[in-house]
Amino acid sequence: MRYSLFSVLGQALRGQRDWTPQWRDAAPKAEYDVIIVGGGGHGLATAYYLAKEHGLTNVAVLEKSHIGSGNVGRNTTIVRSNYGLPGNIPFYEQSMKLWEGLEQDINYNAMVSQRGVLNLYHTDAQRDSYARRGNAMRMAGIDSELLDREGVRAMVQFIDFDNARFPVKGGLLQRRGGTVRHDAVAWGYARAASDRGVDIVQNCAVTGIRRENGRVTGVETSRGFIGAKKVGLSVAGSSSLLASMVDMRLPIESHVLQAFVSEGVKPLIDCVMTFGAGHFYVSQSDKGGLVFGGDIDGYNSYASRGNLHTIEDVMEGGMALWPGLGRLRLLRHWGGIMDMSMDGSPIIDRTDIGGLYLNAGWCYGGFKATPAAGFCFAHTIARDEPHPDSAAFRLDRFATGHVIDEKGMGAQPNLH
Amino acid sequence: MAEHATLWRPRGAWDLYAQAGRHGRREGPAGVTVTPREGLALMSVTAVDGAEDRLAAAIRDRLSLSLPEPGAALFSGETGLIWSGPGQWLALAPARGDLDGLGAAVTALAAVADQSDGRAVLRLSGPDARRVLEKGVSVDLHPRRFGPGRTAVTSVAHIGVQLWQRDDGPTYEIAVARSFAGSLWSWLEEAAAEFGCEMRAGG
Amino acid sequence: MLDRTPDFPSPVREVGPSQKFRTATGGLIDRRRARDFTFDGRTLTGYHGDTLASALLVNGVRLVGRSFKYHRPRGILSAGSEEPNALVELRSGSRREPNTRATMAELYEGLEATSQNRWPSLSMDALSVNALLSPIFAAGFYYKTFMWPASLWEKLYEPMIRRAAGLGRAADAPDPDTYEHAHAHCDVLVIGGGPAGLSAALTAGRSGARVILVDEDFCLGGRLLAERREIDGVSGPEWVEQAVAELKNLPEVRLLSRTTLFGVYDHGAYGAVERVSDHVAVPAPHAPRQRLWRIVAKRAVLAAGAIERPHVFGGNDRPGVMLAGAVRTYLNRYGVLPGEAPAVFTSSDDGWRTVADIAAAGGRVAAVVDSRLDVPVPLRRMAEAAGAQVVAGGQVIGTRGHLALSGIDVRDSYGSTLRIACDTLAMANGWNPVVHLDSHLSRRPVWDEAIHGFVPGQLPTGMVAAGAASGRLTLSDALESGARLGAEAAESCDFRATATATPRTDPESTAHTPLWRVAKPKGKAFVDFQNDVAASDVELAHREGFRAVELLKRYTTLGMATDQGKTSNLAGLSIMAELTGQKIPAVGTTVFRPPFTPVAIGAFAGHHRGKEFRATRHVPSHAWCLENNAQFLETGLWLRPAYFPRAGETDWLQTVVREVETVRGKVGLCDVSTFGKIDIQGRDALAFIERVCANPFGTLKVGRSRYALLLREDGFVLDDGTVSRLADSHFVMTASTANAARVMQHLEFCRQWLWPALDVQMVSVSEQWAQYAVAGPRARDVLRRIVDPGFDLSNEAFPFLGAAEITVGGGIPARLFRISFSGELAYEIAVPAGYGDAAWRAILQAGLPYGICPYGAEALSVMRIEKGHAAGAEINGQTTARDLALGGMLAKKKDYVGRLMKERPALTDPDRPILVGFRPVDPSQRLRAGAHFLAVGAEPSLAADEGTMTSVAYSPSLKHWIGLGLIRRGHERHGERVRAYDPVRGGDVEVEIGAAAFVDPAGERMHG
Amino acid sequence: MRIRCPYCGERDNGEFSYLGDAAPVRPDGMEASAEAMHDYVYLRDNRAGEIRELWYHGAGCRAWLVVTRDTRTHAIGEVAPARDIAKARAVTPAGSASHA
Repeated sequence: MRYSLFSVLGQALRGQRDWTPQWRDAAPKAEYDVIIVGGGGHGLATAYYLAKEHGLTNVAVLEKSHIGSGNVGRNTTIVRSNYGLPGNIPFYEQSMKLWEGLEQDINYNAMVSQRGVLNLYHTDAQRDSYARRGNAMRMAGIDSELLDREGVRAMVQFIDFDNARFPVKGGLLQRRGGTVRHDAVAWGYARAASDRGVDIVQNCAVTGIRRENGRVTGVETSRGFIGAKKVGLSVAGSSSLLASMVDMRLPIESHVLQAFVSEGVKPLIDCVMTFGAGHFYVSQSDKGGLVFGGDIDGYNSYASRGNLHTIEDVMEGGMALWPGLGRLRLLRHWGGIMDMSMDGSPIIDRTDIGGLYLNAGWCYGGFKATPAAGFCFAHTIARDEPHPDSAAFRLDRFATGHVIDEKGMGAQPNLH
Repeated sequence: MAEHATLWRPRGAWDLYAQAGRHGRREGPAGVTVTPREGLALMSVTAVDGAEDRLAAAIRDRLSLSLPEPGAALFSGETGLIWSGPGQWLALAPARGDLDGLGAAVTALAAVADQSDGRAVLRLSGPDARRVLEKGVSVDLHPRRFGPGRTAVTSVAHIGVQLWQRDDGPTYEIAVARSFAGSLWSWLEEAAAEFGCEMRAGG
Repeated sequence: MLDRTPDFPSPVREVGPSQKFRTATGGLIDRRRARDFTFDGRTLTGYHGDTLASALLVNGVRLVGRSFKYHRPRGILSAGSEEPNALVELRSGSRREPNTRATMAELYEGLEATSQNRWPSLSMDALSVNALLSPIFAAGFYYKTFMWPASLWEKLYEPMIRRAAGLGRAADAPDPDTYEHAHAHCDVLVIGGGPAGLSAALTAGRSGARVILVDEDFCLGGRLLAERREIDGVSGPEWVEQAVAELKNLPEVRLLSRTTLFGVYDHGAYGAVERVSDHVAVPAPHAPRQRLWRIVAKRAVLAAGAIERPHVFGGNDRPGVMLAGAVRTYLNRYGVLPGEAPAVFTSSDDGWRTVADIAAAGGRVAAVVDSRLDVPVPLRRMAEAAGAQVVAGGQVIGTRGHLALSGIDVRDSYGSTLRIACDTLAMANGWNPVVHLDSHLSRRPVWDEAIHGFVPGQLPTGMVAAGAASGRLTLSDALESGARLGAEAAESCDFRATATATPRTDPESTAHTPLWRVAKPKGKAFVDFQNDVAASDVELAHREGFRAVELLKRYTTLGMATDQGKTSNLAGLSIMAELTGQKIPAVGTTVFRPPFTPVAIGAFAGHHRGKEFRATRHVPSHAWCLENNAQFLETGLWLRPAYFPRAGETDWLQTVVREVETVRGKVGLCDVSTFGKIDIQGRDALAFIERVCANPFGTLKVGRSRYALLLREDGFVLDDGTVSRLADSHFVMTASTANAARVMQHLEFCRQWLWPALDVQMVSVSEQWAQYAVAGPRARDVLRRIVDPGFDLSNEAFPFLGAAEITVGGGIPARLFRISFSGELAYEIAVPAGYGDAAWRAILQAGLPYGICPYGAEALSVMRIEKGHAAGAEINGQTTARDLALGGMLAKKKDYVGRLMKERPALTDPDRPILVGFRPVDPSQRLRAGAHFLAVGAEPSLAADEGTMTSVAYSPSLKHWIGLGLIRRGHERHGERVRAYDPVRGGDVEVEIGAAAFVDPAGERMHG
Repeated sequence: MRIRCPYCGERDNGEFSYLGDAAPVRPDGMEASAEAMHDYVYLRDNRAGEIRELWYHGAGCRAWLVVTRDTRTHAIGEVAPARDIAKARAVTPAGSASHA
């Protein structure tokens, strides 16, 4: 049923009786043109754009659990396109543009909220490197503003300007950045893809990838073999495990990143704000909880939980920046498994195996990329060539040296 | 040169931060007594691979101490040898210059480097000394696990420290890189406040 | 049993006013100490030992808050930390604590509480109109609407939703209280101080094991304080008192009450928060508000008890509807009568205890509704004796009243509806073991058919569960399992422990037939009270395909409120199980995340806030700098003097220009102690340095220094510094201030892991030496007055890049290096850091005749830019040696870290930006770092981007701004003009490319 | 997480910094190929299960350690000084060199 004022009010009067499942919980068919492994945000978006942009509807999304059970439902909901390197800039801006039209496109309110993303700086050197990034954005036609201290004060009066260990000197602001209701992205894409004929197959774990003559022919799953002409892997933290099924080693490590939410309170902060002298970033959800995060725990992990040391580090950053947080309470913290790549940037590419495609290496930034990752991955699969916006995200860039290292930390995933 | 001689006096590592006198709770006896240990001779001793036995002999000759095992600190009077890492020790003596010649005594057996000015050292004693340290030190300081003659390299309030226990009073000594002295003191002053803290003049 | 920690001074007052519902005697409150408090501005009185909740109830206050979505009136459901409804703002101003559970807030004199999420007042809440619109506001409603037109989301819909959402208001100023951390280690950690926990602590503690017992309550005893029970002939509270007294006498037992064990982490690490001062108005002097404990335990006994389940029926959220166990807690522990006409709705035998307790207190019971048809005859007789109407096989289907309960609608076993007047309804629907903590390490609980609930599954290593937390719900089981498991835990830590004989307890029944939800309720039947999730929302989620438990939770927000679903998760699961025709465990379990109950963010941060967020490192000249009005800047943790303004100087640039001119014309002194200094010794020290540095060192002689370039293994530049050879096998390497720790770690990696066979001894001596640059044409003259006689400072004896161990001040060991960052004749002199202050003053005094001035990091930076030296802005982890125009020094005949990877095609592409100098074509124009280069006349675009300006300075030597930057093929383009485009600061300056070295490119000065 | 440093005893993981999988061995010397170096620097097995990994006890004794840890459960097995393991590794080629 299409969502409209009419249908919503109508159902209110009818006790919400006529709503039907938002997506078909399909049983797998014997064969598909394309199988997307991974029913997270990226996988569902890929399926949607395969159907919408490329007319491919004989498509299945295979999910080992239920859709949206991975990072799309565990992140801190931030979207932005404030990158500084040419390999990243057009891709994330494409993503931002897709966010801006998403709800009308898929008829689902994912609460895309362009409340602004403010990166604070604390030294002259940091200001200049933010300016460098802001200028790169402006040259690509993306909004960005360099604020001085007074400019920041006008936006966020409550942070510590006066007694801080690292006083705030200003910030880089992208007003078009903001937040999106994360779960709704998965649900909305699932519904829209399902409406276009895509099979969404839950509780279907891929256990092997079958090849013949250097080409994929399908996947072994917990629900039997499923044939496919093309297979796209979109499994975030599990990428290396899937790749190992075809004897591929990836420039990726899986790390745990924790996220945090406070008890709900009346509106406190209107934008997304990042601390430039510690690991802390924060926004407030529509429900009133402060959603915040910091650095990854720093060690390889497939257990979606972290340890106390990192939690304290994040809270210290929070208190240093915003001393009024002291009496607010942490409600919940959890961990997700991040596919940390060797240069901190993602991979959307073909592989050496015919018909096998890879979408991975998103580090802790995959959520904001969801629409463009789906869009570009769908293009790569359908056309068998990279989309211009994701052309830099090649798997062979580590061999050629075309690394995209925004932080300049080198081949050390836990430092990105 | 003579007119300059008066200028060349060393400055205590704690001078700028820790004022002598009572800090925190004023009522009753102080729970913690803190004494800055100024003017110590400190030297790091790093063994040459395979020369540990000969180094131990040379050290025994020079300092009358054997080489402590990991986690141990041995003292003979006020002169000590404190394990500080695999194959590495911190030699300590009460006065600057006391360890002069140690390098020559262990030539080819160990690399030595003067650290007399690199570390700022405090002595902590009093009935609540352990409770104060437990606020910052994550190592178990219970007498069953840590006592006189034990040392730990660890951190307090994000500051790297080396800690060792002198007696079961208990008396502890804590060494911190000199540039961090001010920050360590501000942690200590806050942690000790509820017990009352007596800061002695340097010694 | 009341806490014996000193109460904050307050007057002892015998009797307060009102307290209408207080029992005549009994309870664990101190009737001699009255406590005045305010709720929504109204002054009320309770006693010491009350919670805010018991004090409100005793004064007849039922309506405490408004619900999250529908703003329905809500009261007090529970008597513990599971409370979903009675959340208040406690205290005010900078100490305001929103969402505080009234059930956990200890009453103190002057306590100030305010209801939240209502406007203009609690009883007249405008947004209660939402309740009328509830047919629209079903689960997931937001996802289907507010899309037309799209532009109105941020402007209208979202601000409206945000204002309505949230609960309390956060404090409006920085938190004035302090927090601290503490570490504790033990053999046995006991979580929970009820009968099981106390028994465990006793047996473990008696063995001599180190025991820590934590309990979130301010009194130990758990449900023994709340029930009328006997143990070995004494009352529950008396037994607790004896146990606590014994535990307090065991030297290795630490009791932490008011302490919530909030998280279980890997390998026996636990987080707990102690509310040190929350029971007083303001923390005592020198006391923190809260203390965060990091506990490391070899074994843990989880004795956290169980939480009672509500029934799901129409209007079950009406103020006055309470958990039966809570009703007994208020009655027995706090001496609070459950209204004037209480009724009981039970599905278990223990619900009937409520009737017995009310009767014992002299109260009357209006009715008992038991959903089971077969009610034991003695229970029925007991209730009838208390005046109760008994309805067996009945169900409460709806409630009456507006802001408080006035009656219930009961469907009896024949299907008829009865109306019963009552002002309290006690619900008893069985108990859920507290399985939260054991699921923090991703362990899933398992279904136990005997108690119709989840019990711990495989527990984290070293943890066992005792008593109700393990699903053993009787008191005798709690005492037995606690004592046994406490003893076993101690035994496994090598102590000899014995579990004593289990004490005798009065008989009890756990018979229970759960009633997951009432059929055909009248009105909304709530599952999750706080988030306003009703049974109908679970049905809708089912209808729309959100059937997996995580999807159900996220779509409806079930279990996501501040109580984390402690009273609601199982009810939600059971309804989904019914709808999908599955058994409850087949639907799944939600993973409980830490913390167990919400923890103040300030407690996690502890000492580390404000200026103490991170340590501050001071340079050896810091005291002098403070005395002389130095302005500082941050580099990592270091506070470095940036410049030294003099009287009459009005802006920083004026000062910096004067400092640079003094160095270039006379002599200056700069504290460069912040550089890392690594002492490297050993037979293979030189071989080691060759492998970690990209430039050759084979020819470095004793007494000489050389520039050192370190790469990462991926071929990019890691850092640069110098290596000086002090003796044949003794070197000292410097690293930049920002990278010192990382370089040390890297070198240790190379020494220990890559090339362990090399004979190298390495130690940081960064802190041992104060190191000062003495730079300028008169530097040698100044140093002649500092260096002890006998050392020849002449250019011939100690040329550029010389290094020597010398003495100063009459025998103080020192090191002298002839290295120059400024491009002038310069030395760096290192003295033991204790003499750093003295040396600084001595050099300034010695330099007086030559016009010396101290200069800071800003002037140092200006001079290095004038000289074209790369620093942090250029060595940013994205640049290669070739990019920095240092390609020529790369060694060709040795292996070193980064050798191979730097040759990758993209890294040797001649089109890569390379370091050159820039000057404004119009010399009056200012340059800014961060600007991008564009061809003159080009439209700004990514494709047109040719590189970036990395560092800029006003050059006092050239009298205009200069810059360093990386631009494509820059070395081939000297003389060419490009734009330095800086739209974020409105800059667009035409600049000319030139050599990076602006001053003395031949380096004659520093060699002089 | 608690890591048993063979020198310092059990410490909180906050005292350590992490490098990653200890399996890749640096291709040393002038003969090493760029391809082998690429694999060493960039490619990882990233196994879900027990792996041997490098940790640095930076806030303690400054020893590099090889920690055997399960990436699914965080359970830690053996912890050994990296230098000892590296020396044993170095002995293998040296052993063959002893014939020369």
